[in-house]
Amino acid sequence: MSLLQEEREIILSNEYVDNFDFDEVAKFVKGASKDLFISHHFKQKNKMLVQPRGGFPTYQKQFALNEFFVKANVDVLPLTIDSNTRLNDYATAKKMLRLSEENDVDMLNGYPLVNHGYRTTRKMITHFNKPVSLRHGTPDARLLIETAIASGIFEIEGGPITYLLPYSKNFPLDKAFLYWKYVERVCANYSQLNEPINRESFGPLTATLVPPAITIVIQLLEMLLSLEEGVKSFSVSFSQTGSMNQDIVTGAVIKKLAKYYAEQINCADAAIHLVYHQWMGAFPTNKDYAEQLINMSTVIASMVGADKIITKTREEASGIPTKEANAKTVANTQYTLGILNGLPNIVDEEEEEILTLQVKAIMEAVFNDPADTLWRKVFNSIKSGVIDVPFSPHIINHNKMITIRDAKKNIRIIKRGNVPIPDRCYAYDKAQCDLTKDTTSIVNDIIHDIGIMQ
Amino acid sequence: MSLLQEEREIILSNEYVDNFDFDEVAKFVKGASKDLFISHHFKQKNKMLVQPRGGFPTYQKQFALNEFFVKANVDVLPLTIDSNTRLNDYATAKKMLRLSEENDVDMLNGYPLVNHGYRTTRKMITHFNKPVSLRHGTPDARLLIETAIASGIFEIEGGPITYLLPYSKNFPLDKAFLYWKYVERVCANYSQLNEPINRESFGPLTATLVPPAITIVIQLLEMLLSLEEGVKSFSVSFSQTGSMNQDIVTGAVIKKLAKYYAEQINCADAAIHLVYHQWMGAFPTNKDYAEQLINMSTVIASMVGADKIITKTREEASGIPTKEANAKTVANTQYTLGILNGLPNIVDEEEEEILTLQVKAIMEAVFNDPADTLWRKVFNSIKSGVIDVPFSPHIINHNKMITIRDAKKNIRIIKRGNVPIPDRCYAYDKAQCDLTKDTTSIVNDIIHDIGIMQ
Amino acid sequence: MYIQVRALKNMKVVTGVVGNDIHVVANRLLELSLDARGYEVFNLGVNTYLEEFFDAVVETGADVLMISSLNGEAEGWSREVQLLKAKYKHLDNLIMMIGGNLVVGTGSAEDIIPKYKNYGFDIVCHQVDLNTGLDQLEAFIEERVVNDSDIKESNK
Amino acid sequence: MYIQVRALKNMKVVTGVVGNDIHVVANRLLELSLDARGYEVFNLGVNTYLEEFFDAVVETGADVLMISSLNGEAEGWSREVQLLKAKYKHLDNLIMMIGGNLVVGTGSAEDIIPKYKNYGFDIVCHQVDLNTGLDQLEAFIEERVVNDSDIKESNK
Ligand code: B12
Ligand code: B12
Repeated sequence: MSLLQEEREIILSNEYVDNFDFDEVAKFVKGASKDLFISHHFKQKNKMLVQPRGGFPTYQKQFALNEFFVKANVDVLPLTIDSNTRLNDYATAKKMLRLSEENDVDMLNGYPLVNHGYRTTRKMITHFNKPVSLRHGTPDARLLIETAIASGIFEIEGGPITYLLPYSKNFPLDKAFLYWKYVERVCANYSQLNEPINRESFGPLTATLVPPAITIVIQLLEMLLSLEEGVKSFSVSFSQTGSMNQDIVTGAVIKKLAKYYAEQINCADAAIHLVYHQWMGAFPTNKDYAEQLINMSTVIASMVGADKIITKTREEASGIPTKEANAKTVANTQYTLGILNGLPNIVDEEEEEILTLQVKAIMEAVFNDPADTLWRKVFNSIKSGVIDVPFSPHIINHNKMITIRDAKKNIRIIKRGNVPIPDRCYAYDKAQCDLTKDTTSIVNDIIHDIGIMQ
Repeated sequence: MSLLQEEREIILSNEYVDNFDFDEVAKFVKGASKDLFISHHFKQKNKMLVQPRGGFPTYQKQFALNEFFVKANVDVLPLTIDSNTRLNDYATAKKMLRLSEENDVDMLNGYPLVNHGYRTTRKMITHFNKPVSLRHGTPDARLLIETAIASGIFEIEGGPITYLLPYSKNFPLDKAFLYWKYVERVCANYSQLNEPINRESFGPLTATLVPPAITIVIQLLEMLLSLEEGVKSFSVSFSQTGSMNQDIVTGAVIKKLAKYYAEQINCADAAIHLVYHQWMGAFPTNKDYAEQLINMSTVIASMVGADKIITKTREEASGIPTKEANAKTVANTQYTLGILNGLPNIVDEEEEEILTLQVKAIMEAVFNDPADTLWRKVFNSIKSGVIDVPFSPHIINHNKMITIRDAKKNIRIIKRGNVPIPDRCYAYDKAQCDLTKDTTSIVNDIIHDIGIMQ
Repeated sequence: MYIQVRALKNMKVVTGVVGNDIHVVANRLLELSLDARGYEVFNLGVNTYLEEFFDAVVETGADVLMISSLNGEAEGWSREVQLLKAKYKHLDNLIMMIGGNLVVGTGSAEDIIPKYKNYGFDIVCHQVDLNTGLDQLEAFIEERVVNDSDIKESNK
Repeated sequence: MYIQVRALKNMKVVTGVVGNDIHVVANRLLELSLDARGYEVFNLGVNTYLEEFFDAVVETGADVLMISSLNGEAEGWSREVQLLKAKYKHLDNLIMMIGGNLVVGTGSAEDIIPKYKNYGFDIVCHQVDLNTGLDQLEAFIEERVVNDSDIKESNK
């Protein structure tokens, strides 16, 4: 028995998991409908796939949500996991699930997949026969991902960097790398049985003034860490920056460089997709305005040429959206994609060049780290501030980089910290901004820049 | 007394007009607040002006509508005229106005400006102190425009072609040219007293598969006819075509050529503005979808670089919009303009060249008509089909040009009729389309092409 | 009795938009579609009054009168159809068809179709796509031919 | 009695986001803003529990404790403030400030401010912009200095 298989058996012999039948699961994946694989839809697609967000504790409620989404013509169903499960606290999840079922009130903010188990969940997934995307936020997602794939969920979001730096204050990053390594390998192995399992990175990060260079570097690194383990279908992603042009440039550069770096490690055979998140930052409280913002995000996603879009709702600024609001966004987004035609071909060579230079310089610095494996190089680079995510709450993050918007609302780096932004690019970025102001005015500008959509 | 002044006195000695005090009106215009002049706002503006549509019969209701618009942060107020007034039937308008006032039910589909008179209407206009745009559809608008300007309405929409070919079956076109000549001269004369009166052409025409070349030619000709008479501020306009790229190209070409042709007649000193109409064709009946379409129109207007946008409402497919729906569009459009940043610079040289060649060829054919004045040349060109507006109901229009959408939803000319589209351009347009289909399929395509937003 | 039915391909159709309606788009498509299907079309365009329609039918010897209405005016005009038609002779075989948006606001086909059949229309297409409507016309004509042959047979 | 009040420019501030809240954006802006205004800042970041706040105040000898909360958790924690503070000595002159979104869902400042003052906060900023909040702090400090001089005067 391989080392991995040994590890799998240990992980799956969990008191909250009922007997995991490896052979049956393998047979299931082998024979599963192609329609369940988002990787299959990406291959066939002639339109951008639309995916909302959402998860409820009970089977019934989750089923009802899915029915609602299907009626609204969804392309990809979400399955958002509750926060106890994210912290591997299956005991609490179990208790809260029982309370939710008994009292018809939601005691969890998502679907406790491990407690429901794969045998039950698979019924729902195969019933709808639509690809499902797993949204969690779990540093140690090993058990969760095994259960997900056994259930027929063939897209797994997250990654050791993107699920840690925005979501956690002090979960050990090195551990996260190892746990995700396991996830990648499991995904890679199952990918050999049928269409590939798709892995997706979480590009929005903190959704707050993250400069495209940082987003792209992290997307590329999580992609490489995944392809290294044998994953054959991967989605890089980012969220609306606030400048249409910066979005388009970011999309162009990330597509080009994903291909380039995949080739560098001899993984040109992997399919790389682009996912765009509707505005992830501070939303307007006016719900009509929120809808304008959402529609505009869809238009920009089309101009970026995304393969999939992940939607928000008009209720973002107030609370967890109702299924009605959620389905409404899906229907509206589909309509918009249908009527938006004659997209112009937009190339901004100068911006693309600057961004490419920034990304390549940081990537080079990461690769030059003396550590023996890629994940250790990445780990060291985060520790040393070569990678620095603005507004990350994690203690390992440097927080020395400062960004601001220029007059056109492009995010620009005005303090690079330890990030090896080449001098020319740094000068370019700073030249776009008015830095003659005093610090208080600049802080006011930053506050304003964060709230541009409000 | 000049000939024009004699004509003015005859026109204004109408039994439905109470004594018109020329001197007082001139003094009023001379001293009027700059804020009432849209030409002044265009000069000062750093944002796209937002203007809705709307008109109610009674003073009270029109006042209430305006209050609503102002609350929604409108830039330009509309004043839409009822259809009796449009047909110079002031007797019926008077009766219906009285009925509307007595019974609190709207018996007219707009504001009967002539019956209200300028003394009353001016109170409303000066009260709100916002620029007002007159929307009518009147072939003989001489009395209407005198009354409008005396009321403080300093933007006049329409023109001899754009208010005839889409709106009428058999009103004599030559008469319309002469009536509009009067309007231009009155506008030109008043323009000398204060900021210029702005004239605006109605670019949407039939809003149905009108190819940009035809739209632009008609815009340019109405502009020239207006500038010839001394107008110093003019807005060319067009409505969303259905292809983002075609809109952008149309905007670029119309701006360039308006400047060019104005210079040709030594009117480079006139200010030329660009107005964009949100989608004017068949609307979706689903009101949520209608809102998506409206938002998308706003985004495209920004990419086109319009100086003003004229809005639709979510109720377009059902009936005359409530003031709530109307105000909602205004607020949403303003919000969208505020958050839409980082517009890319888009140039499609090939499409611009083709379109420019088409327009110049038609313009040349018009100028080459042997008639002595421009309006007669234009008149003859319409009669002979050199200018041919798809889907015009007017008997003078040739209806020999056939257009269709290509795969990117650009409107293409597949039968040119008598319109002198240069061979190269004609071949280009046809090459974009699949013309191997049989006629029934092509008709089906056209039906589909008209309904693309539904 | 032998009733003459022209071959579909040579049938004459008078069409137009009734009343003060200038929405011409559907009318143009109708003409294109009828042309393509081989009918001989006399299109009176928008803004056409009932008398004009019947006059044109008589003048051209049309087989089909196909009225269009978009802005809800149709019902007002249609009430007068029977009365007016009765004034003209030899219109018994005229196929009468109406289509478009046949009410002000919204209404259901179940209510609308019988009403318009009572007004004297053979085929009523409320918010029905053009080509679907023309398919209905062809089906109607073929059925008539069959019925007519039946009549011919039984008269032998 | 002479109460020492550090010059504004040298004041020490302990700040952070209370509870399990990881929304760090406002917290970062706060640090930048405090820095810019010349305070000496000890930022405990997100995910900070009450004890950690008070421990830090004692360790650093801070003049101001500035708590932030975004996800509605604040009220739960604030009920324990008085009790906990009482356990520490020499915190009588500590200026206690809280800001952010101080309720789950929506609520009005009129209801919220008195409540939080009862919990022991001197300055309460519900959905108040950062810089407006810091202006309030400065006004509060200056007022205190004046009051203190008054006390000094009257003690002469
Ligand atoms: C384009 C348009 C215009 C253009 C018309 C250009 C022209 N000359 O045709 C312009 C801008 C000039 C215009 C002017 C006006 N319009 Co207009 N216009 C429209 C709009 C946006 C689309 C209409 C259209 O072309 N649809 C596309 C065609 C292909 O579809 P269709 O007409 O519905 O026909 C389909 C079917 O009904 C069927 N069909 C039709 N006839 C027949 C016949 C047979 C036999 C069969 C089988 C089938 C069939 O086939 C077609 C394809 O499937 C509609 C709103 C909307 N629907 O979104 C308003 C609308 C129709 N207009 C309206 C009004 C009020 C006006 C004006 C009076 C005022 C104004 N807004 O300025 C003027 C003057 C009109 C007049 N005197 O009649 C109202 C009508 C309200 C009502 N139902 O009572 C509408 C609904 C807009 C609104 N909400 O106010 N309009
Ligand atoms: C960006 C964001 C995220 C980012 C956060 C990145 C990060 N680490 O900071 C990411 C994507 C990671 C995220 C994650 C989550 N989020 Co979140 N997030 C948001 C979002 C969109 C914007 C928040 C923001 O940054 N605003 C900008 C800052 C500058 O404004 P502010 O925080 O409101 O602060 C202002 C004032 O309050 C004041 N202020 C604040 N503190 C103080 C202190 C003092 C002394 C003073 C004077 C003033 C002051 O100054 C600021 C500027 O004026 C909001 C929704 C929205 N508002 O649109 C949801 C939102 C806050 N998130 C929410 C949730 C539920 C979560 C998650 C639990 C689940 C999920 N969606 O994945 C997770 C985990 C969060 C956790 N454990 O706490 C909910 C909270 C519901 C509630 N109120 O109870 C919201 C409302 C979204 C929603 N509708 O579901 N989120």
